[in-house]
Amino acid sequence: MTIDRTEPLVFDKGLPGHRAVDLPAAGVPEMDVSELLPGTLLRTTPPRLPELAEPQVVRHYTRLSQLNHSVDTGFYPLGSCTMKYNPKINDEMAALPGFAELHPYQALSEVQGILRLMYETEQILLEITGLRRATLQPAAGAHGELTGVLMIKAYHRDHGGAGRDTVIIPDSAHGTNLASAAMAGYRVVEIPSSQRGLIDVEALRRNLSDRTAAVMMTNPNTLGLFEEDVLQISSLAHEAGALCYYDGANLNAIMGKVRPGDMGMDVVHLNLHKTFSTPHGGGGPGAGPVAVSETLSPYLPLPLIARSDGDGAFTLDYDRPLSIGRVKGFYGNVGVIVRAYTYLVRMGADGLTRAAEDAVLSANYLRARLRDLYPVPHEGPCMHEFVSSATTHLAQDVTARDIAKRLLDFGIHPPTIYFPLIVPEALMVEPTETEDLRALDSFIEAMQQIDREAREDPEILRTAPHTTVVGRPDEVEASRHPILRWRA
Amino acid sequence: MTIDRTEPLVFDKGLPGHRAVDLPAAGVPEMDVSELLPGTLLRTTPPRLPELAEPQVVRHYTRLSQLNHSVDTGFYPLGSCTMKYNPKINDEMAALPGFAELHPYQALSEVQGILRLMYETEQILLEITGLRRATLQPAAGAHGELTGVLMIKAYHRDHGGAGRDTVIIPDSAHGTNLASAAMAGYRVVEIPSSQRGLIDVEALRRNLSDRTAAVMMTNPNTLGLFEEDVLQISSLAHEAGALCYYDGANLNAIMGKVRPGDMGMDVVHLNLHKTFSTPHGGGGPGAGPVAVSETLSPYLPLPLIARSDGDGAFTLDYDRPLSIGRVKGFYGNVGVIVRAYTYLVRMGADGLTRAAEDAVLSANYLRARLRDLYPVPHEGPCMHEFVSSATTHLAQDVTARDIAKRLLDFGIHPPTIYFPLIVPEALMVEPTETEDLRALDSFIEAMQQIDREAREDPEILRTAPHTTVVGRPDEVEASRHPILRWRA
Amino acid sequence: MHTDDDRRRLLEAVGISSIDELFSSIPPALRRAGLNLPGGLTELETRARVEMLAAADTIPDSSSFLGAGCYRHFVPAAVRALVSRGEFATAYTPYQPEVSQGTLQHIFEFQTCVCELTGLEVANASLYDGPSALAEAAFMALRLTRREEILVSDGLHPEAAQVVDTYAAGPGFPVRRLPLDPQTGVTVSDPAYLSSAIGAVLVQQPNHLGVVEDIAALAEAAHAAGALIVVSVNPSTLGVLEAPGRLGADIVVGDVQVFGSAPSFGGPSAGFLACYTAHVRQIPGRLVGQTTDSEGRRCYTLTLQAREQHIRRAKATSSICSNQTLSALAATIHLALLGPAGLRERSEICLQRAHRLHTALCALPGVRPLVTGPFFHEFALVLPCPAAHFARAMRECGVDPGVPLTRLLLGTNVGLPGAGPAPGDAVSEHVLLVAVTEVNTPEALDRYVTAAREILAVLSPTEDGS
Amino acid sequence: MHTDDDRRRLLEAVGISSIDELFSSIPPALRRAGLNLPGGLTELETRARVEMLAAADTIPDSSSFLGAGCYRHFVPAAVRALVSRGEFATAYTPYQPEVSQGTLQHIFEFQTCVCELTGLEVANASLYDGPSALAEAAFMALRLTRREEILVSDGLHPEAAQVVDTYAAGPGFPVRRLPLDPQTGVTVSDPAYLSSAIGAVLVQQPNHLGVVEDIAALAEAAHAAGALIVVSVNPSTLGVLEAPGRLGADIVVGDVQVFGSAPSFGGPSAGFLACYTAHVRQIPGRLVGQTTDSEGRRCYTLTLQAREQHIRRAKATSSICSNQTLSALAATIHLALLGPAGLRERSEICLQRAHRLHTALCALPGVRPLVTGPFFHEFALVLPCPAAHFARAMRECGVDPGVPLTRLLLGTNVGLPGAGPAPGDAVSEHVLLVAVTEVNTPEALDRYVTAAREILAVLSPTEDGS
Ligand SMILES: Cc1ncc(COP(=O)(O)O)c(C=O)c1O
Ligand SMILES: Cc1ncc(COP(=O)(O)O)c(C=O)c1O
Repeated sequence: MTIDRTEPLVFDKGLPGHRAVDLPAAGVPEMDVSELLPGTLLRTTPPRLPELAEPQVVRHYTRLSQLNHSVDTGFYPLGSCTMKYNPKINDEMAALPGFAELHPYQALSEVQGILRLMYETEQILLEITGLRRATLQPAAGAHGELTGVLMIKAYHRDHGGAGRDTVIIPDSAHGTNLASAAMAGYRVVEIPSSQRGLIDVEALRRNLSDRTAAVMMTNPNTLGLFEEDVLQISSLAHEAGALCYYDGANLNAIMGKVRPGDMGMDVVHLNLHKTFSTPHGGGGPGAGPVAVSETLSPYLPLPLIARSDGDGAFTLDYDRPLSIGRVKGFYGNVGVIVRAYTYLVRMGADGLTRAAEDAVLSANYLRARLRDLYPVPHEGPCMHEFVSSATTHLAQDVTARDIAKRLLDFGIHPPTIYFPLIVPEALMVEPTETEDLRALDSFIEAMQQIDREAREDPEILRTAPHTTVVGRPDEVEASRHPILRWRA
Repeated sequence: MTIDRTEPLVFDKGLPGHRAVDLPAAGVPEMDVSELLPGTLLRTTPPRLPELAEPQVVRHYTRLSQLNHSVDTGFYPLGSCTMKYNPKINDEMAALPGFAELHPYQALSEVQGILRLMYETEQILLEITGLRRATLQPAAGAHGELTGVLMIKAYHRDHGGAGRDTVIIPDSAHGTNLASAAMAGYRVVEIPSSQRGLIDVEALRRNLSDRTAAVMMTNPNTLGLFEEDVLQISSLAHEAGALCYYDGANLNAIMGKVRPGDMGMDVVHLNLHKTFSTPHGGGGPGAGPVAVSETLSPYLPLPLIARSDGDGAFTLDYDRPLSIGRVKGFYGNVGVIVRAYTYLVRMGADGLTRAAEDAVLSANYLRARLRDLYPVPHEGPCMHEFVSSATTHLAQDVTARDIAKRLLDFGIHPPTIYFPLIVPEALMVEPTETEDLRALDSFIEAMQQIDREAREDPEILRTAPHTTVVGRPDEVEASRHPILRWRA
Repeated sequence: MHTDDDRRRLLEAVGISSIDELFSSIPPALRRAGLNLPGGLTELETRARVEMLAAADTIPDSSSFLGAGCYRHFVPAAVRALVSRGEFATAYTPYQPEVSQGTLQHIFEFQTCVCELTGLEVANASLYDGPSALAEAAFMALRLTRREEILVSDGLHPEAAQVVDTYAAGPGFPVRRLPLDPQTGVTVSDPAYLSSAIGAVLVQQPNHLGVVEDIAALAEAAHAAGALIVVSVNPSTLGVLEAPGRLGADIVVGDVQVFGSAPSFGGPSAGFLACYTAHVRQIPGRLVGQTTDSEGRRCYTLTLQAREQHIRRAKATSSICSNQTLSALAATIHLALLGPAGLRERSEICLQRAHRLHTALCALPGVRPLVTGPFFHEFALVLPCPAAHFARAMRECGVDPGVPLTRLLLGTNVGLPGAGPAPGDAVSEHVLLVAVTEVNTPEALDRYVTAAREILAVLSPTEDGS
Repeated sequence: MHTDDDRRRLLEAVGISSIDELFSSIPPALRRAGLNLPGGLTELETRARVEMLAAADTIPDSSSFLGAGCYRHFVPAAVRALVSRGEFATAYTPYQPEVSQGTLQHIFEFQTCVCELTGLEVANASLYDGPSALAEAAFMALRLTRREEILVSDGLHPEAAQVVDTYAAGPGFPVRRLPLDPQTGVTVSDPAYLSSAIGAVLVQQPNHLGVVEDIAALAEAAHAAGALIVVSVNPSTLGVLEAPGRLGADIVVGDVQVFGSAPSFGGPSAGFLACYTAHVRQIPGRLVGQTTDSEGRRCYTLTLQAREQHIRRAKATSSICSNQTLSALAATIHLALLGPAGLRERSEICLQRAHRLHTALCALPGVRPLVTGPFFHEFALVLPCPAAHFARAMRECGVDPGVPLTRLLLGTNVGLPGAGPAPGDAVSEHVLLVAVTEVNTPEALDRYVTAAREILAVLSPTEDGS
């Protein structure tokens, strides 16, 4: 007996006149709104917002929540996303009224605690990255990229590089790298990866010129491989007058092992929501702090958090004439930063290093146990993730997508599929260090069973998933006739 | 494709050596434990507690939670239980460190806030019940009953009634009434209900004697009917030298409409977890305050919260020589009381009255719309709940249990079944005031469909539920060969 | 609640025209036109009002050394995050097992944890709290032994002893007292106290003076006299102390406040009760059992309900219905987070710090231990001045030094070891109970000692009452 | 993380003997032996450390009148209870719709709420915040008009204007300024500013001085010049103010911090962007669409992804990937709790109280409104003394009276209406921005006025700089 477990839209659950929030009277002598505001500015038809009492709202969103897979309910080996567990203490700390209730324009003397927290977060991130100065302002990784590239642009403008109009990016890169460079007004040149899955140093050399503003790279790259030639790459770029941008999305692999600053990187963004255990929220909020070398620090966004020499008080430094300005209101996603800080001080030096080690160990374990069934096109060892190719299953007319959908029936979130673009039928697996051996082994068993099914009963894969609330939404229809909002 | 959505036991999910809680070092010069405690007292084998890290614990209990029906996920018309919605603000207030962190033996000067809250809660409950003095100490309704009956016993001891060894209780009563009286050392006499479903006054009169210590009653009673003869009943009892106990579990029906004190009741317990919106917690904690008339107030448990005449400070009064003593450590389930207080001040006079009205209105609505299909053996109007009898469906070999199980497939919690005992195939429905018209109508539709199914396809009912994580656990086996704990 | 429009629709369907008609069965003389209470508040105003009350309280910190039956332990954030989930908090008693597996399974896990901790075979789903569990256990032991008298150790927390007295007064079970050895503070195991009428011997581990009892000796004495022994144990100690079940205890009770419940001015938490399988049909309260469903899947259900009030009514083993499930869940989760190693480690921190503080305080002039028996993480000191005075002065220095024994004795007739019932006597006025847990940092211990030294220097010369 | 035992098992399966081998692809010269950071802390210690920092901050109360782009509104407890559910918080972007219907549906509901509020046809799933949404909207308008210049009103929040400047500096889009009328504080709608190069006109409603703009007039002027108009609106006002979409706005952006996000020192919250269906393929960021699944059930999925970076890469409409989903959820829930009536009522309380306070303050000697245009719940006053001095003195009386305009101007080159770019000029030093919401009780307004009267009596004679 199948039953429809979907939930109606909140708009369809209301009853006219119902509401959940009761508000006090204004409590002052009231004037007619039309005396306070010109009639032409007043709203004619009220917005059709939902009309429900609190019990119905709570029930609706509680039920909706149950329709999600999440780290709190199951394994989530989504490559490139570092879906590690988010400790509950982080959320409690972010909710402390001494942080959550602070207004961004309170007098600095009233916000010394949060400023110190932000300052210390920066210091820790600088040690981890091996760079000199940081901003916490960007709201996500891609926002950090844009910030970084804008700084590179400002730097070249001031150093006779106005003609540098190109950014070189490997073809294995995440889409945000290219999009961020383009948004900052750069032409993007993609260079192909080598057979080994690494940046092709010769191709890089060929493309570097006095038009090159920067080389953007991810290390370990999106194949989960460490770019062994990184020092040569950064030297080549610098020799050509270009700067090096480091996409820190994969930092989880290398904490305590190697630092982007030491690799010759000039600017790095971090994803606090990946490496530093802040929840992804179904797609944010995250935070994308940017750390830079001495060269780029004058260009960091305004304001920076500084510490007075005299009384040690924390201040906001706006006196930075070369700054690119701002990329966001106020000072960043502070609630996210509090969570990351909590994680950082709790983990400490050893904890962070151990996290990297275990993340890499678990990835190599899965890779070793699965590679016979799901070949890994590039040599190992991998770092925190690896990319298999499901091309062998194409013979049974089974795609990476089918495998992914079938995994849903096991209560496991599939790996990232079809990314990086350079691996056909890619399955990108990142277990993270917070999954225990049982979780890893269950995943292996599921993948083994799926491989068997591909050979014995491929239809079960092509029609998967079979146990979810809905199955294979019609995406073609969705984009051909977009319905992007409820209508009465 | 069916899949097993059950969750393994936490004990079966562990891995040796894993743990979630890290603790600081003692930080003092440490001595060998065997120097501090005699060797014979030391543990030989450690308890086999689960061994998991935090992510695995969180995942386990998050998944378990999803296996529950709850007010936050669906309609819960469980008669006699008043499964009303529990506003989220209540929980936030109970979690305030100014309440949650308080130790019960702090100096009274440090706990004036919570004492005032408890004092004011008592005052409000006294206004609602029409009685004179209250204790918040009992932890649940049945605990309140025991407390009340012990006070009755002490009263009679002091007033020449040591020979009164009997408590009279109607046969419609909740089991706790009889059990509490018995626990306090009383003999219980059950009297039958009248045709109308009310206390049979003649039967009561016949049973009252100088051996009667008390009459216990619930009003509205468990059939959802108001005991119209209540004044006569209390007079008869009092004339016979007995006291009147009022089970306040059904108070939700009458707030602002009528008061137990005015009905002649000497002692009343309330279920804060029913009427006053504190969450049931899967079976507690609740709270069962007891309010009494002047006659019984000297017997209330120790200590009482009092207010000094002088400075208005709140104190704990232990100087009550006639007190029955204590029924619980400290002062009651304070965290529950904070929630109820929050509810009480938020609802205020009008809100509470309106809650009673809407609870009764909704029950009558369901009764009116369903009685053709599910006959209600007793005349109306009902109060906050009503009892149908599913005997008509027995012809199709469909029982109240089958109907209940089938309701689960609709995402609705069934009514209370087979209670009160005096109605065969009882279905006891209590919608509460927090369910809106949509919820009521969905219930009606489900019940109508079930009635159709009973006639057209009764097998679907007899084998229900069909969509739950498990179906019809084997209870006979469970009690024949009890397995009450996990074993490795 | 309904809007006025909805009300009209409902009234129409019912076939009446006013709300008042719904209440027509209430005799007119009794009917009231509302409540004499203030009007309602908005959520915003409610919050302001309740927060104002909370702000009037003083929140204890790492310098608070209060215990005496309620202990401030560190509770991991995960406990709160999980226990507050609506599906746990807003469910009822799991009467419909198909949609209550969450609650049923966590209770089953709780029962297992209690068995593992206590060394016994069966445990129930929870009782109201430790003291009421003790009273229920006493009744259970009397049913099992078919005797009528209860013998309670003077080492019971005075409030727990009071609860036993109150419960026993109902059926009129006589309650006798078993004294503590005045020297050691350990309950005497003298057979002279064990008449053949005694069915239940009640003892607390550690006792209310913090002293670790010799359960084996007491059990032997009780069993020799044909009585059952009930041990009320602080389960927090059971990572280090031997399981009472392995020392001869017949029934073990206690309170799981120490696992995951905020102190919350004393409640809610949950009581537990464990015993041997042979006695399972006399257990009060709910039990969850494992079984299989119609398709053979392992699942859980309430079981052996024939003991309970809703089936057995006046013959039930107890009147308890709602218990303390959510607090039991907090305990289960906290224990799952601690694991055996964490539990042991936590006990050892408490133990080490308590002994350290004890040594330092006993070295202060005029301070001596009340008794010499071994203690766990709580101890009783005799001060050279009234404990309440000392505590008041210490609080002004930011240290809440412990519970003056007199506070526990309020309204009781329990006295000091060997001294008999004497709540107002001179010695007890000078006794302070000091509890130490992992939240009391080493720095807080130092602050305690420093402040105590200064304060005693001032208080004792003039107010020394010993 | 793994135990040492587990590590050994894993290493064995990998076929290596040490963790170091895993990192062998890192050039030895780069390899490091750990981090130069303190050791880890336990959860207990972490909590103590972080709480110590929180305790160093001052928590605003009902006497705080700070606004200027971040508003303290009352957030019902249900918002926090729901948003914190692990299934929402710990999910990733809903790339697998079958197991992400929770997230997809609440985004779809968010998109609908934004359309309803703004009066436009499509809205995206969220952007980083209001200011970055404004910059994205400007870029979008330039793509749609194929023009290169942006005209920004001086009524934009100075930080928002800065974000636009920063974004525009990348591709080198010229940014021109549209002044405010010095008398009224309303943005001038003078066609002289609208050259044919201008593709986007950016205006804020209400503007950063609190003044309500004449959107219709600005839209008309923009459209006449072939430009699109982007309105950055405080959505909290849209229960009372006309939907910008109905006044001619082409793109409407803003920040939903006012619905359900704690101020949290300025973040996180979520930006939104709404426009006409005709422009949907130029929208930045994610979109959720409704569709049906293989069995015909209504469901939701990410759609029109060909605009996005993971498909279109360098040609995407924006580089945004992670957005601010959870903050958007908070807004959706808060709006569902408010409903249309609650939203309107909240606006009216703010409006009434703000006007009341404005009247009372302008009656104080030496205080005058900076501009005369109509305002909503925030207004700019010229004080007889520097606003920063006044604010400091007021805070000592327990009232945080508003944001000195100079604080907003830090690091900017935006000035006062009509006065051009002059962050350091004498008048702006005297300007205070005062915001009033439903959390500022009538009593707090009274306290404000009383304190201000006293303080101005002291401050103005000596420090009057006007
Ligand atoms: C390699 C890489 N770079 C950049 C990003 C973009 O980060 P964000 O989503 O925080 O903007 C991601 C996110 O998936 C990524 O995996
Ligand atoms: C009528 C009645 N009386 C007493 C009780 C017992 O209350 P509690 O479960 O709080 O002990 C109940 C609970 O179901 C009840 O319905």
